[in-house]
Amino acid sequence: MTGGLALFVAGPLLGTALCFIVARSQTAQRVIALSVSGAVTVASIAVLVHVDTVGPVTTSMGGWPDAISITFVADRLGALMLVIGNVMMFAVLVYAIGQGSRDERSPWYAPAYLALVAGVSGAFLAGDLFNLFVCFEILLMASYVLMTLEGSDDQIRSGTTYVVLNVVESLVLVTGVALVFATTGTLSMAELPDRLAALPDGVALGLSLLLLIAFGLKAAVFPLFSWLPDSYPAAPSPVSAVFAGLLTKVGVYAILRTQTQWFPDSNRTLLLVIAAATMVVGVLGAIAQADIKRILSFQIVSSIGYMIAGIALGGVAAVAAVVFYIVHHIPVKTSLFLVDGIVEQDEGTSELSRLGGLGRRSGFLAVLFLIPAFSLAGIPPFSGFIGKLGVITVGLDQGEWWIVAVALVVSILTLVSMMKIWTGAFWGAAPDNRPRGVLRHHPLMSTMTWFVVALTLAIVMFAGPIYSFAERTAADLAVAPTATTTVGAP
Amino acid sequence: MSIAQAGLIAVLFSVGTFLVLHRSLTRIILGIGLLGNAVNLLILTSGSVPDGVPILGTGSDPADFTDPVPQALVLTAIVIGLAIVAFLLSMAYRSWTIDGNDVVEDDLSDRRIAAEPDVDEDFGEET
Amino acid sequence: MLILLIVYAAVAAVCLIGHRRLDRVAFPLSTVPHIVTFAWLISVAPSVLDGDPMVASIDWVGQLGLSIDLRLDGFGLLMGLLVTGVGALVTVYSSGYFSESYERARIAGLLGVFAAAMLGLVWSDGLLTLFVFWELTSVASFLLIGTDDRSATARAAALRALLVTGIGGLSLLAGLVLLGIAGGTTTISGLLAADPSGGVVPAALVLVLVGTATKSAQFPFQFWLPGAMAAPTPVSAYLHSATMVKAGIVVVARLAPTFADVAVWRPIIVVCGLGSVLLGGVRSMRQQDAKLALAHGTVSQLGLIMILVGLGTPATTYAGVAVLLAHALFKASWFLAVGAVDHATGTRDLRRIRGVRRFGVLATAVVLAAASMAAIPPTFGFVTKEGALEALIEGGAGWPGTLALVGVVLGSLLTVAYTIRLALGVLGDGTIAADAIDPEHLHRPGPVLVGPPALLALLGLAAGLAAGPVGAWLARVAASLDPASGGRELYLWHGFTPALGLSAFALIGGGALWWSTRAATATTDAPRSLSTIAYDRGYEGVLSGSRRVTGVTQSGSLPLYLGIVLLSVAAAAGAALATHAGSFDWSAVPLANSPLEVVACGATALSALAVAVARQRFAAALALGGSGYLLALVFLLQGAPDLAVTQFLVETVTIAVYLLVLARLPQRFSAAPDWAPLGVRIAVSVVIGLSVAGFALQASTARTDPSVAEEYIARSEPEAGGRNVVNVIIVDFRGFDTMGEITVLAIAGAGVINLVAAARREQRRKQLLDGTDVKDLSGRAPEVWR
Amino acid sequence: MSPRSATPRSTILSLTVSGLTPVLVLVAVFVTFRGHNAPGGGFAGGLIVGIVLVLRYLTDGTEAVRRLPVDPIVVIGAGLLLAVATGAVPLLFGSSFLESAIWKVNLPLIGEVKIVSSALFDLGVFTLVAGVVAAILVALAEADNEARRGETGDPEDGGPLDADPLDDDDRAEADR
Repeated sequence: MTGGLALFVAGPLLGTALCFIVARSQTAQRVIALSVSGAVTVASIAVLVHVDTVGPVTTSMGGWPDAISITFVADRLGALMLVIGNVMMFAVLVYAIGQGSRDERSPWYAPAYLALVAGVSGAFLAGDLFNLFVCFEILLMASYVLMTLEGSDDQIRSGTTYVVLNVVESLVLVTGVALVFATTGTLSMAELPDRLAALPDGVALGLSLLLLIAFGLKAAVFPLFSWLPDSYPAAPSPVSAVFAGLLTKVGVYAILRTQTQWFPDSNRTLLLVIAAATMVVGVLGAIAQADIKRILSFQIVSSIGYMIAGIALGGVAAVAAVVFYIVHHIPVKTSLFLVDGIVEQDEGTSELSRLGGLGRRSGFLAVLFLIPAFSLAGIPPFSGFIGKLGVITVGLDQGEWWIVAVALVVSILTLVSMMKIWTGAFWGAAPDNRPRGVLRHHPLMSTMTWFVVALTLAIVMFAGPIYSFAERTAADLAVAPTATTTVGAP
Repeated sequence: MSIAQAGLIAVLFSVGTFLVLHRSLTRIILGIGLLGNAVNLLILTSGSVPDGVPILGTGSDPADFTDPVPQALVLTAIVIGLAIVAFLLSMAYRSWTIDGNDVVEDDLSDRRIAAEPDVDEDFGEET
Repeated sequence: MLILLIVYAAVAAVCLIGHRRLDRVAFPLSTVPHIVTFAWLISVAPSVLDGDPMVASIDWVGQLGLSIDLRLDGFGLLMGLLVTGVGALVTVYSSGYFSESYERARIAGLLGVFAAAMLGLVWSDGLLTLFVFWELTSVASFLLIGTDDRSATARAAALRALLVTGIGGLSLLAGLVLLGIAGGTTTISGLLAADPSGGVVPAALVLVLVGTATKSAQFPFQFWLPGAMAAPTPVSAYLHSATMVKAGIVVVARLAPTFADVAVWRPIIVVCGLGSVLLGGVRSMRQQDAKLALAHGTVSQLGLIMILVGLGTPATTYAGVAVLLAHALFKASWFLAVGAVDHATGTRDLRRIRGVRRFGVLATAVVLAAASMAAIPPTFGFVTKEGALEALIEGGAGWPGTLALVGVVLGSLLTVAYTIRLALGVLGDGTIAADAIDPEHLHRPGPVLVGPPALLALLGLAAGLAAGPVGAWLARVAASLDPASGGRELYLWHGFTPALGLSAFALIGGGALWWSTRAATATTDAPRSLSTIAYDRGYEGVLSGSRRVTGVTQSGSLPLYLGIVLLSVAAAAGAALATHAGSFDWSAVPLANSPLEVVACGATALSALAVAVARQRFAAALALGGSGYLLALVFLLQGAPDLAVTQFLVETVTIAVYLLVLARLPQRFSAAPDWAPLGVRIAVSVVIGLSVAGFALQASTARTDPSVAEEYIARSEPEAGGRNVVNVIIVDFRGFDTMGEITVLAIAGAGVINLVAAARREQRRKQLLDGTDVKDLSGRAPEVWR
Repeated sequence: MSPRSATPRSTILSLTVSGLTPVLVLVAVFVTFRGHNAPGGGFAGGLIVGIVLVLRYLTDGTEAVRRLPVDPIVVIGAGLLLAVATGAVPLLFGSSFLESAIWKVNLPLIGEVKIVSSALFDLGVFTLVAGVVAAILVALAEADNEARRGETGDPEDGGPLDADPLDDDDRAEADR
């Protein structure tokens, strides 16, 4: 197991290299992509089991001592994110093959997708701050290419916003990383908590805020979120599904690590305000839209607010709720975008004014939409309810009434926005009189959507064990990763 | 970091920011190039002080080496910067082939909503 | 118990999945779980009523106090019998009601889901279990109201019901969580035993009451219920009269005996309850649609029940349970009868219905149900109304109780009036509308449509006649809510009491009211209620408000987004500078490391400025390149020859790419409106540049620990075999970074190729469109593409 | 500076550049391997090859880069493969990812030479960087060609990067 973690990045990168070499054969690319992604997914599950039963795994690149080498660390949080991320990316990969859109048939789809897999996996495992930045760059560059794969007018316009803002984010991030090194002399994330704690207040504050801006932009928090709803809808559905489910969570993951472990208790009020604003602005944006993808994109922003609220509240209980919320939100959001992909495949649009009556035509699709939609709105017994309950219970426990009130109001507004899709696309009559039969789509698409929705239901079924896992994860985070640390539970 | 270097960082950052806040994609890319240079300089100068070149066997004492780590980081950052600029330039090129310029326009849906806040085209169904 | 719920869910799932294939058998199939459960409830009734509740529990998320805790006590038994009994009748009725044009399997499945959720709700003991089932019933109700989804009215009504009950649900959730925290428990029984007080309890109770008021359609949230009548009639009969709307009452009934004495409780109950009683009664008088009139009547009746169970004295609790049963019997009967009438005549408009009298059984059912609703002896409605008045007269609830008594009498009077109007409208032939239906062309409703309402109406009569035994049985039920309610009785006749006087007054007054208003109420439709208007305004406000807010927050303008991000950075750096300014030692910072450095830095800066002022693309690109080359010099001075070499080479390649791309673009920059005046843009840029550089300067002096580089230098040659430490770091110590970095480069290369190719593809497409010779386009014949 | 305006080309310059090409590539390889002990390295080496290609492009026009002996995309893939594989091979022997090995080899005439496995990694970097620059140039050259073809109506077969020719969707779209 010692060297194994590197393969979560190296494996997909080997696949990327091979995909370049066989760029002319789409079949070969598909085989490579599927086998690599599948293998990595299976391996990630093995890592998760190992980490939970035996303990964290650390891999040092090059066999150098931990302090001077780049390390990959799989603790519970990292391993958990690794598993969910890879499962989602595999499911979407299969779905995209079923969809067979022009994007997926591009010779650059497979290599970029595998690079995305590598980048996401690396970001969850990185134990070195600069390496985290590099992994971010891999996943970002892959996402730029995926986002503009077709090179259409829409994609270029939205893609420009996406690329330019994320490039600026990268610059902010690398500035933050550089200054962390300048002040502490190390990049090892295991050593950082102690060394950062020794810094003068002003410097530590500046560093924490710089990292918060960089990761916050990635996670799309207020006021740095605006790029997301403008750019995701232009990407092809499978691409936006994976972006929506995963990429923002990479940012949330980084915020979770940095704010709880490196700068504990320092930005509570700021984070709470950001969380509330993110929730509200996101959900209002969702209500204002008239296109499925745009509604869903704004909804991402709103959900991020919940997670930030949990991070801000702090403490094991709140962080456990956040971890659970992330776990639930990734498949839920992904499945909603996959449903949208099926709709678009058949109808050629995701604008509500040009949709209607889908519920009568496909009861299955209606169920596939309703389950994650109610889940997102936090309607019990679906998974979103449990995460929401966790956050508001902590909020009430800590006496932060206003954030709980905001969270509750936002969840009803979430319901409004999701029902806007439901009443607009699934209910009612179709606006034109084209012949209507069964919804046309590739069986792989519905199969994978079922798979992801089933996953969210499994989260409901096994919420107890998952929640206790989340609590163990939160407890790990509360105690900084080095054994020598003196930082106690916040 | 000396005052001179800090001043250069400030200039590069300011000019880069100024350029980035334009609507012409080419200007934005130029700005990103300058910002990238500024950040590279920042990485190098904030993490090390000028001293012996960190190459063994060239005469200077290893104890007097300037810190090689920021140099390695900047090397990586430079390459990533090259990749990003190349990609952005191809976007500018593509943008030009679409509509004959490289102006980054505002998002249309957003503008529509901002322009007509009271009109909701397909959800005004009320009894 | 759990098994039964699972059976329900399984049957519902079968119906939903089987869909078209099960269309014919769906309703008969879904009757089965109702009957089984009903029988099981009867069989366990004796032991449960003896005060031996059955419990079942599954742990779900124990950490949050979230588990499925069920507890079947007397009250749960009564509600369970109602849910399953009425449920069985409604499904039987439905199999005759729904024609093939409905998606019967879907409706049956949803009804099954609802029934399971409702049973879970009435049996739940866990605070959160209650909420889970509560929301499930809302969802099922939403989907059922929207059965006719092609009607905009139905969609809006469904959404309204969902949102109103959803808002209430969240309020309930907050209240329950707070109560759970206050009582240190996760179950209702535990909470009642703990009886927490003070602190957050009043606030929590208000939140709970808001929740119950929305669900049970209580003033001021009553307005969603009439809209819900867009649902098919059997659904309305089941959800919106007999069962779901009782959910709020269930919660109030369980909490009232313990919490009624908290100061906020009774005033809220009485104000909401009386508001509903009177408003519902008045509005019912103005409806021309029989179903809508019934719906408003339901609001009114629910208000009465809410008051009774909410006052929380042993007497009112007992009376409340009794009225609840009576109401379920006669109101479900009424709804089903109206459905049958609708089926027979094709209309529910009271002004148009004629000829129902010829269907004897149906007419009898209507009369019996009406009698029970208007509390005419000897029906069960009368018996329970008497009991309610008795209990209110008995007092014990302070001024709210007295107020309630007055209101209830007035409400009864209204009830009598609208019942007469409704019954005559359905049965009578005194129609005045020009488009009244022709009594000769009626479809005779089959036994499946007539049987269930008749049976329910008969039960209402029988229970009235058997007031003694039924009353005694109900006392055992009520004892599970409040032990002091046990042992109470119901009487068909108990002498000339004040209650009897009030009943008589209500009957006579109601009759008079109907007589005096019969002309007015026969013509005009009721206007929208204030609450409806408020809701609509609010809803529209949310829609337009969200567009306004989004118009501001989501400008769609890249420069603005970038400005926000960069200003945030400046704010972060500025905050750090401000915090740290006092302790920063400026003397530790050298002006420059060498004179040459000043020159190099200055030249680089000038070249950078040239980029900003350049008007032509080429000039700007060259100036950028110049700045980059000069920066290489700065790197060299810092002791970084590797960097200098790389920077030099990268800059060269970059310029080449720039020039190759720019060669295609127009020479000058495209003109576009700026987002702000030049001065502002410069000021913003300078602020950002200064703050970042200032913070970097500060941070560069804050090193606390030695750099990791010492290790690298020491190990470079002996262990990694290289003398150039920087190179050893990038290919060995930190080779993993380099691997990532070249990946970025490779993918970027792919992206460039792709975008350039996309431009070419488009060019070819254009050529195709222009009719350029297709065959020669890529040297292949067109057939190859097929 | 525009490549389009580079015709007619200066023959002398063209000959000089094409004659120097092998030399410059050798220099690039040297810079790559020297990097472990002195300034340089795979990245710098790869860029030098790239600059050589740029020069060829400027002097000889698009033909020079369109007639490359190998598909640059394959070169990119090979470079990445080499770099990652160098890292992964030690795993097979139970060592860590990217763990380097040092072999000392006695070569006749030259004497003892130290071969470091990380040099292979650097070679991968070199290959990839050269490939990327080449690929970008080829793509732009193709576009250039296409534009000219559009002007003159001179049909020509797709170049080495024509991995995604016009597909059915494009055709359908054009038919609309």
